Amino acid sequence: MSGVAPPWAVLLVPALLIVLGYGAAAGTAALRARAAGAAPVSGLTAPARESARLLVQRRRTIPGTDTLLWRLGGALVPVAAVLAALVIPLGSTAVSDPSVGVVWFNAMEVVVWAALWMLGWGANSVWGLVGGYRFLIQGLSYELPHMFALTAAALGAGSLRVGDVVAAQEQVWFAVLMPAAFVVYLVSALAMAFWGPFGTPVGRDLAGGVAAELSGVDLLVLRAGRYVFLAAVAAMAVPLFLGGGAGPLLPGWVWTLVKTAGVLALLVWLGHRLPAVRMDRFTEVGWVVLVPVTLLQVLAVAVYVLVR
Amino acid sequence: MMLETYLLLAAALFSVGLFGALSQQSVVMVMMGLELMVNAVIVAAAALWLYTSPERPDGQVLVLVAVTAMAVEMAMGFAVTTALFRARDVDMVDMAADLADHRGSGGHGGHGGHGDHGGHGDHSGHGGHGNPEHHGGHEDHGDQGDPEDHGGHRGHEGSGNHGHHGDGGER
Amino acid sequence: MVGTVVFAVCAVGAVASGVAVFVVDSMARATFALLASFLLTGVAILLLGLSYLGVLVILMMVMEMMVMAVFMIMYMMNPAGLMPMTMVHNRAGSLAVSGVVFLLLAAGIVLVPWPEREGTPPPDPTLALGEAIMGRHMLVMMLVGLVLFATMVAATVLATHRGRYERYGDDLRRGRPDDPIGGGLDR
Amino acid sequence: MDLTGWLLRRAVPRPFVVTTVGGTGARLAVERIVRERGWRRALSPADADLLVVCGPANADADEALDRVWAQLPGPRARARVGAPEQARHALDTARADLLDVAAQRRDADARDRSARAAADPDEDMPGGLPMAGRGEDRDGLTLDRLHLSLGPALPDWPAGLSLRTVIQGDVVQEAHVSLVGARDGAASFWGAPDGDRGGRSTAAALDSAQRLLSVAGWPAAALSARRLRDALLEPGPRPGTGAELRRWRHMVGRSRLLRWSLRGLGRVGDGAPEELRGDAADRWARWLGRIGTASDPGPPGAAPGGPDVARTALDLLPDLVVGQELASARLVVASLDPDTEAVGAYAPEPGT
Repeated sequence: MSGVAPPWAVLLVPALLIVLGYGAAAGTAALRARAAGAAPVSGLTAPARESARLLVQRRRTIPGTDTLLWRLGGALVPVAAVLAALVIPLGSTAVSDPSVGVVWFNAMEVVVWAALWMLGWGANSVWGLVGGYRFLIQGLSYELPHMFALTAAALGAGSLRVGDVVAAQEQVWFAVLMPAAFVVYLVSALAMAFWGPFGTPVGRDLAGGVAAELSGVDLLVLRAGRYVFLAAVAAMAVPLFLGGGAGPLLPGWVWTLVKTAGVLALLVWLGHRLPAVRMDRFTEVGWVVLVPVTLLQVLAVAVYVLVR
Repeated sequence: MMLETYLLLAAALFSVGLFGALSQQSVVMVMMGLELMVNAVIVAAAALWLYTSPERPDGQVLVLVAVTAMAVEMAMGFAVTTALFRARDVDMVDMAADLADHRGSGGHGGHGGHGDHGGHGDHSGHGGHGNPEHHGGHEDHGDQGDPEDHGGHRGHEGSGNHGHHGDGGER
Repeated sequence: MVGTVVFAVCAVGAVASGVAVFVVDSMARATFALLASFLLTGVAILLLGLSYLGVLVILMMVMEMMVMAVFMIMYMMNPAGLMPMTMVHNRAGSLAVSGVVFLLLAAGIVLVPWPEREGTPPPDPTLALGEAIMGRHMLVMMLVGLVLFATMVAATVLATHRGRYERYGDDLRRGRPDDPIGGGLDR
Repeated sequence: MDLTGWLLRRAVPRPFVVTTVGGTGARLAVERIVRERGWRRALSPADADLLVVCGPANADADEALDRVWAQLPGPRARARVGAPEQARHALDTARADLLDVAAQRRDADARDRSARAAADPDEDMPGGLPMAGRGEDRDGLTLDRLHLSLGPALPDWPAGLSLRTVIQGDVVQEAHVSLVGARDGAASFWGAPDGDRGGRSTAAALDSAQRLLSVAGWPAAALSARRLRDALLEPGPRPGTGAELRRWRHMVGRSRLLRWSLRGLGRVGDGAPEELRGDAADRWARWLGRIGTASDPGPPGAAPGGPDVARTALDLLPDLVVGQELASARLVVASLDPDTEAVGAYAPEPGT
């Protein structure tokens, strides 16, 4: 089922992620333009024009910054996204399909914790520091349910290899088989990309949070990195829960892209329709509701695997 | 030959960790030293497993146990630090030595531990320019710094430095 | 050979960043130096073919170090290292002890005649590990689970100064807990 | 060709909009133009390239604004909009300044030179910053305390309000309220006589609602609220606005997530004026009610609270935010939304 792509495909991954991320940014801008009473079409060029502005803007030097950690933190976000995406198969081939692909994805996605905290700390500003703390508590709230959701998918396939997870969904998609895990995955996807309702680490009430002191290219890298990361977590939902490249008529890689775009559109729409979730309230929900729900989901999947 | 190299790496990590655990005064830094030592155990166990008896899974199980030990060590370490800090305002191993009952307990608690050492540097920074200048605050609000703040020199952490902030963009 | 080069870089980098932990002034940088050391040893473990354990080390250490960073900031004086200072005691003695330990270990490593490898590595070490802890070594898994659970409870008890009597009143009759900041479920 | 100029011309400017006391009318005009041109308001000075000051000048506010100005990274331009009519021209001029590449280069060089000249290492205060002290906190850990001044130049914040806080982590431990640049005898924009079919009262509620929605992290709904507010303030007939208003109200009123976020925040007792009673969710529901009654062409809604309500809100504010996290504190302020223009010169009661 799964194969390994030629080496040049390593370059294809960031390119695809950037295209998908640009699409998400443009979609967000289009929804915004509609809410403002303008033509949604104007949203299509908005991310490019915003990038132009940030490219011209000067970087800032602030007294007392930890420049090393500050700059490193910003760069880590897109890097983590690309590394995480290496195990996602496009159709039936992935750049790499290690035997522990699911764990690899999880490990790379956690790197964003470090990235955001470095950004918030390095800028030497209260807003940034509070934003960094917020993302840590957000991480501690979503991470366990997220891990159990991944576990459920891996358990259903009996393997941590992403290719095997796709292969196990030939009969029925895991989104149907384990709906709770799928929903929790989508929630944690929003949370780990600190996007939409989980965007408080860079929230308006903190004057931009970890991004409060960023300008110019640094800000561009963070903003673009966030969309790229959102695209990567949306893409991972496809092999885990939506049958990978399986589908009629079209070739597998087209189906993967179509499904990814669909998940991404759903996430963008959710970000448009929901207010921010306050972390001091969500933490309790994460631990008291989501963890038991995902545990029960894992139990149900285990029973299903046994009786199948 | 690879086995020896891996074991040398483990020995080096272990020694560095040992140095940290022995020489550092802060509880948290001591824990960092301990973690490095456990890390060395992980490397050694993994290498020994692969190069001596890869058919038996014991090496891997040992690594798993070491990883668990690391997690447990950290969780308990921070819990103890928090409890100590709350009860005694102490975060240095020397100051907690009176737990062993051969030193008087006076003199160590209180704010001394922190005050002696030049304060929590960065925080100040955070307070310092996070905002006042940022979103336009008042320069003078430091003067209401509370009397509990030890050492007057940190009385007004939040105020200073409006002028510097942001005036130096670079190309 | 690529593997050897990668290992050499990782090994030197891991030790160097391990040293950096105790050299840099800034607590934030010390934490991230430690993280770098763990990540590089994680890669070294990956090179051994132990993919699950290697990735597990990377995953766990990132999370653990981020938690550690928070405690560093909370409890350390001068966390950003803006004011040069030292917080060590008995530096020379520690250096001597650890140096001697390293020499002893190194001598042992070089001199001990290590046994020849018996057998070949399993095709999937992750599977071997899983079968071991769910089969012959299940006792280990159960103990690990129990210890982790006990740790969670004990650490929480040690770290908090509020119990259920503070939250629900002396007779535990309060419907909603009296917390400084309530959770999202009012319980 | 000149790449910088080419990029600049394609870039959409991002204004950092600051309102001084007495500048509500100007702010509404600026926000309207910003929205119609598809610009977005900046979250922080670092993100902005235009500093737009709405309202009359006063010495206290100008000092704060100069500091904000120093934080714009550049290219940068500055605009002051004293009255609503000036908004369009002021923004056009500022945009033209922004596109003047030669002038921007001169500005950048001058700043670099003065930054180099000002650099003086200080042994006692790294980076020129004083150190943090410590204080009691609610968890008994005696952690570092930071001084953070919220306002007056903060997005989605009442004009001229300055909330000086002491925080530990992100928990507010102390708070003091003052008004920057407020003076007696200034007229409140929203308190002005309502000649046009209750539109102004609804618009006032919508303005408060959009601010709360922005702070609560729902930018899309806030943007729609601003659009509807602008439509209601237009003098002529406004076809279709009523239906849209009902749709908007239905959407935000249904959001359980928002009510869940607001519940229990900033609880005000029954002794206070009716507009302020209850928690943030109650106040939010009251605004929605006011918008709801006015969206039908019926009798004009009740006028928004006068000077007494705003003054009471300012008096209550410190007690309501102490012990809360920053996010909650900002929601509390937004849910009270004191009309600072109505208050006049304000000095907190002695002893608080």
